[in-house]
Amino acid sequence: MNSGDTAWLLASAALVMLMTPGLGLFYGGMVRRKNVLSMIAMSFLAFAIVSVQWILFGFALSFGNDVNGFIGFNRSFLGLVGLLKGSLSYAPTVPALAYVVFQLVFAAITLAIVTSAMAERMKLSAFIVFAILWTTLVYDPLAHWVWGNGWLAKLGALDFAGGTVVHISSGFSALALAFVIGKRMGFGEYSMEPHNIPMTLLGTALLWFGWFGFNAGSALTAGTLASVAFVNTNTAAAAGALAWMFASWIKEGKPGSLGIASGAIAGLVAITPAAGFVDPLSSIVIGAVAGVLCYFAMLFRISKGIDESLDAWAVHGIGGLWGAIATGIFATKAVNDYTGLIYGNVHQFVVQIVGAISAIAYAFVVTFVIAKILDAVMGLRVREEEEYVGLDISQHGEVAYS
Amino acid sequence: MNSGDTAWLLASAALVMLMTPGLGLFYGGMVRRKNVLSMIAMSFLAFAIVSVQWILFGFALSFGNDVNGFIGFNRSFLGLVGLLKGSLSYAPTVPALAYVVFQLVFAAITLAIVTSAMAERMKLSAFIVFAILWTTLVYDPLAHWVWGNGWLAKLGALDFAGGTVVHISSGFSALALAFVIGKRMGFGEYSMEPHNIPMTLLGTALLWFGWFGFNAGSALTAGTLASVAFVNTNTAAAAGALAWMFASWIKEGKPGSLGIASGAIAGLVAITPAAGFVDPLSSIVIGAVAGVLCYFAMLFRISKGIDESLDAWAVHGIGGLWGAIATGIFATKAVNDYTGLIYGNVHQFVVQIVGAISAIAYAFVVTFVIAKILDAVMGLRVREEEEYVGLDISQHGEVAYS
Amino acid sequence: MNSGDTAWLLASAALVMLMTPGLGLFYGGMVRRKNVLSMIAMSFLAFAIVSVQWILFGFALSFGNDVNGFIGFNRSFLGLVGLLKGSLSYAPTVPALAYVVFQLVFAAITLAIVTSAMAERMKLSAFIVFAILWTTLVYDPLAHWVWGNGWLAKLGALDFAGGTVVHISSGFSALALAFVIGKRMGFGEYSMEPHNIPMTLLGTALLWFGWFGFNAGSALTAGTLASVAFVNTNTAAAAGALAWMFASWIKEGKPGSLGIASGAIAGLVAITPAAGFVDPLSSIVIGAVAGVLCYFAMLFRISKGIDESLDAWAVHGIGGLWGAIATGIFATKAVNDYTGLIYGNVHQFVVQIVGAISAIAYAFVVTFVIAKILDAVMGLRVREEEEYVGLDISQHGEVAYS
Amino acid sequence: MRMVLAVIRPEKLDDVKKALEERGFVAMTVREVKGRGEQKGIKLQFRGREMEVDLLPKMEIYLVVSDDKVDEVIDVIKKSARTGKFGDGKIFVIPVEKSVRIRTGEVES
Amino acid sequence: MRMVLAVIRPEKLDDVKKALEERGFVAMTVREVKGRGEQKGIKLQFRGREMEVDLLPKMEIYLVVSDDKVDEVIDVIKKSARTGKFGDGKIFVIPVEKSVRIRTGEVES
Amino acid sequence: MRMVLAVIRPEKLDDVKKALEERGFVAMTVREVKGRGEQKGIKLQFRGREMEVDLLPKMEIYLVVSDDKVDEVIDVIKKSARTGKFGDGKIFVIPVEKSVRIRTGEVES
Ligand SMILES: Nc1ncnc2c1ncn2[C@@H]1O[C@H](COP(=O)(O)OP(=O)(O)O)[C@@H](O)[C@H]1O
Ligand SMILES: Nc1ncnc2c1ncn2[C@@H]1O[C@H](COP(=O)(O)OP(=O)(O)O)[C@@H](O)[C@H]1O
Ligand SMILES: Nc1ncnc2c1ncn2[C@@H]1O[C@H](COP(=O)(O)OP(=O)(O)O)[C@@H](O)[C@H]1O
Repeated sequence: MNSGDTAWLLASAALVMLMTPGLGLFYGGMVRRKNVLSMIAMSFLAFAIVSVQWILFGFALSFGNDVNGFIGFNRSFLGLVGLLKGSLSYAPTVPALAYVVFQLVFAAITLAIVTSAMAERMKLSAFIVFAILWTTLVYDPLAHWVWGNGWLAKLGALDFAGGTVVHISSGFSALALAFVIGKRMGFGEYSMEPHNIPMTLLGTALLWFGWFGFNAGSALTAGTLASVAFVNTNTAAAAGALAWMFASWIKEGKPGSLGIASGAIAGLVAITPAAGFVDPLSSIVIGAVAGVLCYFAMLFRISKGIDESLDAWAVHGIGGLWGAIATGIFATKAVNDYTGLIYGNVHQFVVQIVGAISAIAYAFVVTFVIAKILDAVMGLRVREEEEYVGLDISQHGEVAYS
Repeated sequence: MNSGDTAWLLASAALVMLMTPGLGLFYGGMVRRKNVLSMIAMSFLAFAIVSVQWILFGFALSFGNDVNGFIGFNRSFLGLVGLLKGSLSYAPTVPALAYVVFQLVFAAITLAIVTSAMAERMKLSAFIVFAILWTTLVYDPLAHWVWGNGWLAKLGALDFAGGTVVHISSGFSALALAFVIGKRMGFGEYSMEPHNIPMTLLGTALLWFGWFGFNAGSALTAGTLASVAFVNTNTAAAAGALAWMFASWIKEGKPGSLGIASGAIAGLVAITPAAGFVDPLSSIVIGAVAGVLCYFAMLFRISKGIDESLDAWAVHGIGGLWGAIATGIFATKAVNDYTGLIYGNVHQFVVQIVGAISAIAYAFVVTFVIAKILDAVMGLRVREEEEYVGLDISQHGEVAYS
Repeated sequence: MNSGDTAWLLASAALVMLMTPGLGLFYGGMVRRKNVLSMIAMSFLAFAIVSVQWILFGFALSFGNDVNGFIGFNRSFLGLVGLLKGSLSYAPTVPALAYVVFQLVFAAITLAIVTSAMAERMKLSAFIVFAILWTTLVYDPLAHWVWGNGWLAKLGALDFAGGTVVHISSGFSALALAFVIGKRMGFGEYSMEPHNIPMTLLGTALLWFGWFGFNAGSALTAGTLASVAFVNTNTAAAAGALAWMFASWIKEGKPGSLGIASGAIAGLVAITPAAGFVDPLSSIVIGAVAGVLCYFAMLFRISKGIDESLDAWAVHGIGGLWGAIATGIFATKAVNDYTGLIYGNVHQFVVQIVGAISAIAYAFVVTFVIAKILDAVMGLRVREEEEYVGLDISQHGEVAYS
Repeated sequence: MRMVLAVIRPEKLDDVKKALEERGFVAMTVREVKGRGEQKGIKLQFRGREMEVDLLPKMEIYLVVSDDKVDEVIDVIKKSARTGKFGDGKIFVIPVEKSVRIRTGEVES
Repeated sequence: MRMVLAVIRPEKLDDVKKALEERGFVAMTVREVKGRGEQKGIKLQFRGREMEVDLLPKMEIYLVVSDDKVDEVIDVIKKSARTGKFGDGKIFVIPVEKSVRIRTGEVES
Repeated sequence: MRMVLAVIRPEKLDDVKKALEERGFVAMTVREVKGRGEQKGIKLQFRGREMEVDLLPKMEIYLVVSDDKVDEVIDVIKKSARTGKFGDGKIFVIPVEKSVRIRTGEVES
C-alpha cells in the first residue's frame, strides 16, 4: 500500500464527487427559473441513490468476479463487508475501499448526466425508480464490460477514465429517454432561455476542476501516468472551449459564453477515454475536434426538433464516441503500452469502434425499454398543469428565489 | 514523516477550510435577501477570527499539556513558535504545522455553525466579541477534553472527527444563544422564506465535498482508515438525504430540495464521530436515522416557536448527539480497535452518553452566560429599524443584488 | 520520484486551476448585471488560451535553458514532447508534467487578474489577441527571470509563490492597460454598483481555497515547508480580512463584506512571495499591513479618477509589492535558508526591492506598448452603443439572468 | 373599474393576500419594488464612495375591481397591512377604462 | 392616450412582442410579476410550515398608445397571447394624460 | 392627484433621485423593467437559435403628487435623466383618484 497513491485517489474521489452537484448547477442554470431546484435536486438524488446502491450491490455487479463477460458478482462485495481491509487487484497500491468509492462517484455522475433529457418535465417519483433501474441495468453491466474484466476488456477496448462507460452510455441513454418522455410543452414554439448563465459557468468550473480527479485519478497511482492524464485533460478542455467558441463565432456571428463552457465540457468528455494513452499535442486535436463536432451535433439535434434538452447526447454521447475512436487513433507508446491508428495499429482502432457501438446499442436499447415500461406503469411525466407551474412548486413545493 | 500522509492532511485541511464559506452560502440562501451578506460575512469572519486566535493561543489551549483534564497549555505553542519543525505525538507522520492547521479549520467552522442563531438580527460588533469569547471559552476546552488528552479522552470517549467537539457543541450553543437573543421581528407572524435555495444547495455541495477532508482527514494518515471513513461519510450523507426526503414526503406531501440538502447534512453530522469506527452498512443506518430524527427535531423546534433560525440545533446538535451514541452502538473491530453495544460493549455506550451530555451541558451553559453578559454590556441585537431594513445595509452598508 | 509529493502537486494544480474561474466570479459579481458573462468569460478564456500557449511554447520560454538571463528556450520543451517521462531539476521528486501543469495554472490566473482593467468595455477579439501577446511577452519572461534561472534568480531575489511574477506583474499591467483603454462611460458620474456581492464572496472563497495550492503547492514537496506555507497563507488572509474590515469601519463608518473579501485577497497576495520564508507571527503582520495598505491604495486610485475597475492594481500590484519587500524583511532561518532585514540582512532587502521595481517597470511598459499597438491596430474598446447595452449582449449575444 | 394599487411591507404580503382572499378577492398581481415615503433614508458606503441606498424593498400589489368594491378592498388592505410604524405603505386608486380576459376575449368596463 | 397594460404568460412574451412589432408597435415596457386570476392556486410546504405559493410568474407588458390605436393593440395581444387555458391573462386600459420624451422634451397628450 | 411615471436609464437613477430630493420630492417607488422605444433593438443568438433581446434594462420610477406639482416633477426628471442619446426614456402622467396612507388611514384625493 502506498500512502501517496491513496492520498491522490481519495482526493480524486472527492473531486469527482463535486462534479455531480457541479453538473446540477451546470444544468440548473440552463433551465427556466421555475425548474431550477428540480434540476439540481435530481443531481443530488442521483448521487444519493447510487451511493447506497453501489455500497449494497452495485460494486459487486460491476467489479465482482466475471460471469460470462456480461456482469460481475461477488458475495463478499455485497455491503462491502469483505472489503474493509486489504487491496483489490484493480488497484493494488491503495485500500480496497478507496477504489470502491472512486468507482462510486463515477457511477453517480453518469446517472446525473442522463437527467438532461428529463429537464423540466420528469416526475420525481418516476425519476427515483428510473435511477435505481438504470444504474443497475445499464451502468453496472457497462462498467463491468470495460473495467471489470468483462468482454470488452478481454477484447482489448481501451477506456482510460470512462469515455464509453460514462459518457457514451449516459449520452445515448439521454437520447433514448428523450424519445420516450417527449418534448417539453412549448418546445420549438417559444424560447426557453437559460435562467441563470453564471450558474452554468460556475457548474462548468466545478466540472473542469473535478475532471482532474476523474481522469488523472484514473491512473490509480500518483506518478507519471496521472501527470500525463492531468495535462491532457486540461489541454483538451482548453482546446474544446476555443474550438466551440470559434465555430459558433463564425456560424452565429457571436460566441456565447455558454458555447465556451459547452466546448470545454466537450473537450473534457472526448479526452476522458484517451487521457492516459495519448500525448498533449494529440489532446489539442482531440479537444478541438470535440468542440466543433459537439457543436454541430447540438445544431443537428435542434434542427431535428428533438428535445434532449440539455445536450447530454450532443456533448457526452457524441463527444464520448469521438473520444473512444480518437483513443484508437492517437494512442502512443510514448505515454502508455498501447498504440493507435497513426502508429499503424488498425486493430486497436477497430476494437475501439466495436466497443463504442456495443455501448451505444446496449445503453440506448435498455434505457428505451426501461423508460417505456416505467411510462406505462407509473408515468414519466408530470401533469400538464404541473409542468406549467414548474417542477419546483409541483414536485418540491418550493420556489427557488424570493 | 510521510509525504503521502502529509499530502492528504494538507488537502483535507483545504477541503475543510472550504466548508466555512460553504456554510455561509448554505445559511445565506435561507435568509431573506436583505440579510444574505451579513450571513455570509459572519462565516468569513468566524474563519478569520479563529484563524488568528488559534495561531496565537487557541492551539496551545486545546492541544497543550493537559492541566487538570480541563484545558491545555504549552508556552512553546503560543504563536506556534515551537512548532515550525518536527511532528507532534498526535500525528507523528506529518509536520506539526499540518496538524495545527487541520485542527484550526475545525475550530473555525464550529463557530460558524453557531451563527445559525444569530441570523438576521445579530449586531456585527457583538458577533466579533462573541466569536473570540466563544471559541476560547467553549471550543478550546471541549477540543481539549476529547482530543487533547483531557478528561473525556481519558474516560475513553470516542469522537472520530468531531461529533461532540464540533456538532454537539455548536448545535446546543446555538440553542442557548437563540434563547438569549430572542426571536426575529415577525417570527411566527409572517413567513420568512429562503431567498435563494440554489445558493443553499451550492453550500450543501461544498459542505459534502469538504466533509471528506473533515472525516477522512481525521484518520491523519492516507490509508485504510481514511478510506473507510471516506466511504462511511458518503454513505451516511446519502442515506440521510434519502431518509429526510421520504420522511417529509410522507408528512408534508412533497419533498423539498431543502429537505434533501438538510438530510445530507444531518447524515454527515451523525457519521462524523463514527466515521473511523463503524462499517458502511452501519453508516446507512446512522445516516438514515439522522435524517428522520433531525427532521422531527426541526418540526419540534418550530412547533415550540423557538427561533433557532437555521436549525443548527436540530441538525448539528441532535445529529451530533445521535452520532455520539451511535458510535457507542455500532463501533466494530472490523474497522478499528473499539466495539459498541451491538458487540456487547455496554461500557463504551455509557461513556459516549456521558461524553455527549457533558458537552451539551458545558456548551449550553457557558454560551448562555457569555451571551447574557454580552447582551447586558453591549447588546446582542441590532436596533429594530436596522433589523427592518436588513443587516446588509445596517451592518455592512451594502446591498447584495442590484 | 515520490508519490506523496506528486499527489500534493497534482492536487495543488487542481486547486490553483479553480482560482481562475473563482476570480471570474469574484470580478463578475462586482460588475453590472449586463457585463457579468463577459467578465467571467474572460477568465475562462484566459485560462484556455494560456493552457494551449503554455503547452506549445510558453513553458519552453519560461523554463527552458536560460538565454542571457532574459528568456528561456528548449526545443524539446515545445509541445512538451521531451517531457513525457522523467523529472525536471526544478522539482526532482515529481514527474516533469506535474511541474509543467502546476506552472501552467499560475500563468493562466496571472492573465485573468489583468482583466480587472478591461471590465465592462474590452472588445472580445482584442482581448484574445492581447491575451496571447501579454502572456508571451510579459508573463513568460518574468517567470523566467525569477523561477527559470533568469537574472533575478541569479541576483538572489526570493519569490516563493509568485508575488512578483504573478501579482506585481498583473497588478501593474492592469494599471497600464487602464490608462490606455480609458474609463468606462459614466465612470465618476454615476454609481456602478456591484450587481451580485454573494457571487463575489463565493469567488473569494474559491480563491482562498485555491491559494493553498498556490502557496503550499509551491513547496513542490509534501512536507514541513508546504505546511509552513499553508499556515502562513491562511494566517495572512485572515489578518488581511480583519485589517481591511477595521480600517474601513473606522474610515467609512461601516465595514462592507466586500472589504472583508478584498482584505483577505490582499493578505493572500502579500504572503505569496513570503509563504515559505517567514513564520506565522510575521504572517499576521504581513497580512494586516496588506489589508490596510491595499485599502488605502484603492481609495487613492478612486480619488485620482483612475478606472482600473476592479482594483487589480491596488490589491495585486500594491499587495504584491509589499509582499516582495516583506519577504526581504521577515525571512527567517527558522523556516528556510534565508534571512531578512530584521535579522540584519540588508542585502536581501535591497535585492527584493530591485526585483520588484524591475518587474513593475517591465510589466508596465511592455503592457502599455502592447495595449497602444492593439488599440491602434484593432481597437481595444467596444463601440459606445455596445458598452451601453452591455458586453453580454454585444460580445456574446447572451443575457445572464432571465 | 378601478385599479387599487398598494405598496406594502414585503413581510405583510401573506397577511394581505389571505385577508383579501377571505373577502373573495382572489385575482391580483404582485411585484417587488423599492421605495421610500416621506421620511428620509439611510446612508450607505461602498468601496470609498458614499451613496444613498435609502430605497427599501417593498411589495406592490394591484387588483382591478369594479367601482363598488374599491372601498372594501382599500379597507381590507389597510387593516391587514398595518403595523403602525413608518413604512406601512400607501394605497393609490387609478381609473381603469376597460378590462379584457385574454382566454375568452370577454370585455368588462 | 391610453396605457394598455397586459398580464400574460411569460412563455408568450416573444410571440406577443413579435405580433406587436409586425403591426408597428415597437415601443413597450415589460417586467416580471407574479399573479393569479380567479382560479385558486397551489399549496406549498416548506420546512414544516405550510404556505400558499399560488402566485405564479407572469409577464406584465405595457404600451402607451394614442386612443385610436387602443383597440388594435388589444386585439393583437389577445390573439398572440392566447392558448385557451387558464392563466392566459388580462388586459387593462388606463387613461394617460400626457407623455414626455426625455431626450427631446417633446410632449404628447 | 397624478402619478408621474418615468422610464429612465438605470444609470441615471441616482441623479434623478437626488434632483427630486433637492426639490422636496422624497416619496417615490422604483423598479427594474425592460423596454424599448421607437428604435429597433439588437439581435441575439443562443445555442443555434436566433432570438431578439431587444428589450434593454431600464428603471421605472413613479411619484404620486398633487396636480400642481406635476409639471415641476416632470421638469426635474426631464433635466436630470437626460443624456441626449436614444434611450433616455419617457414620462407618462396618469390620473390618480385617491391615495391612502396605510399607517394612519389618512386619505388624500
Ligand atoms: N407619493 C408617493 N409616490 C410613489 N410612491 C409612494 C409615495 N408615497 C409612498 N410611496 C411608496 O409607498 C412606500 C411606503 O410608504 P411609507 O411612506 O414608508 O409609508 P408610511 O407613510 O406609512 O411611512 C414607499 O416605500 C414608496 O414605495
Ligand atoms: N382583477 C385583477 N387584478 C389584478 N390582476 C389581475 C386581475 N385578474 C387577472 N390578473 C392578472 O392576470 C394574470 C392572469 O390572469 P388569469 O386569471 O390567470 O387569466 P385567465 O382569467 O385567463 O385564467 C393573473 O396572474 C394576474 O396577475
Ligand atoms: N409608448 C411606450 N409605451 C410603453 N413604454 C415606452 C413607450 N415609449 C417608451 N417606453 C419606455 O421608455 C423606455 C425608453 O424609451 P426610448 O424610446 O428609449 O427613449 P427615447 O425615445 O428617448 O430613445 C423604453 O425602453 C420603454 O421601456
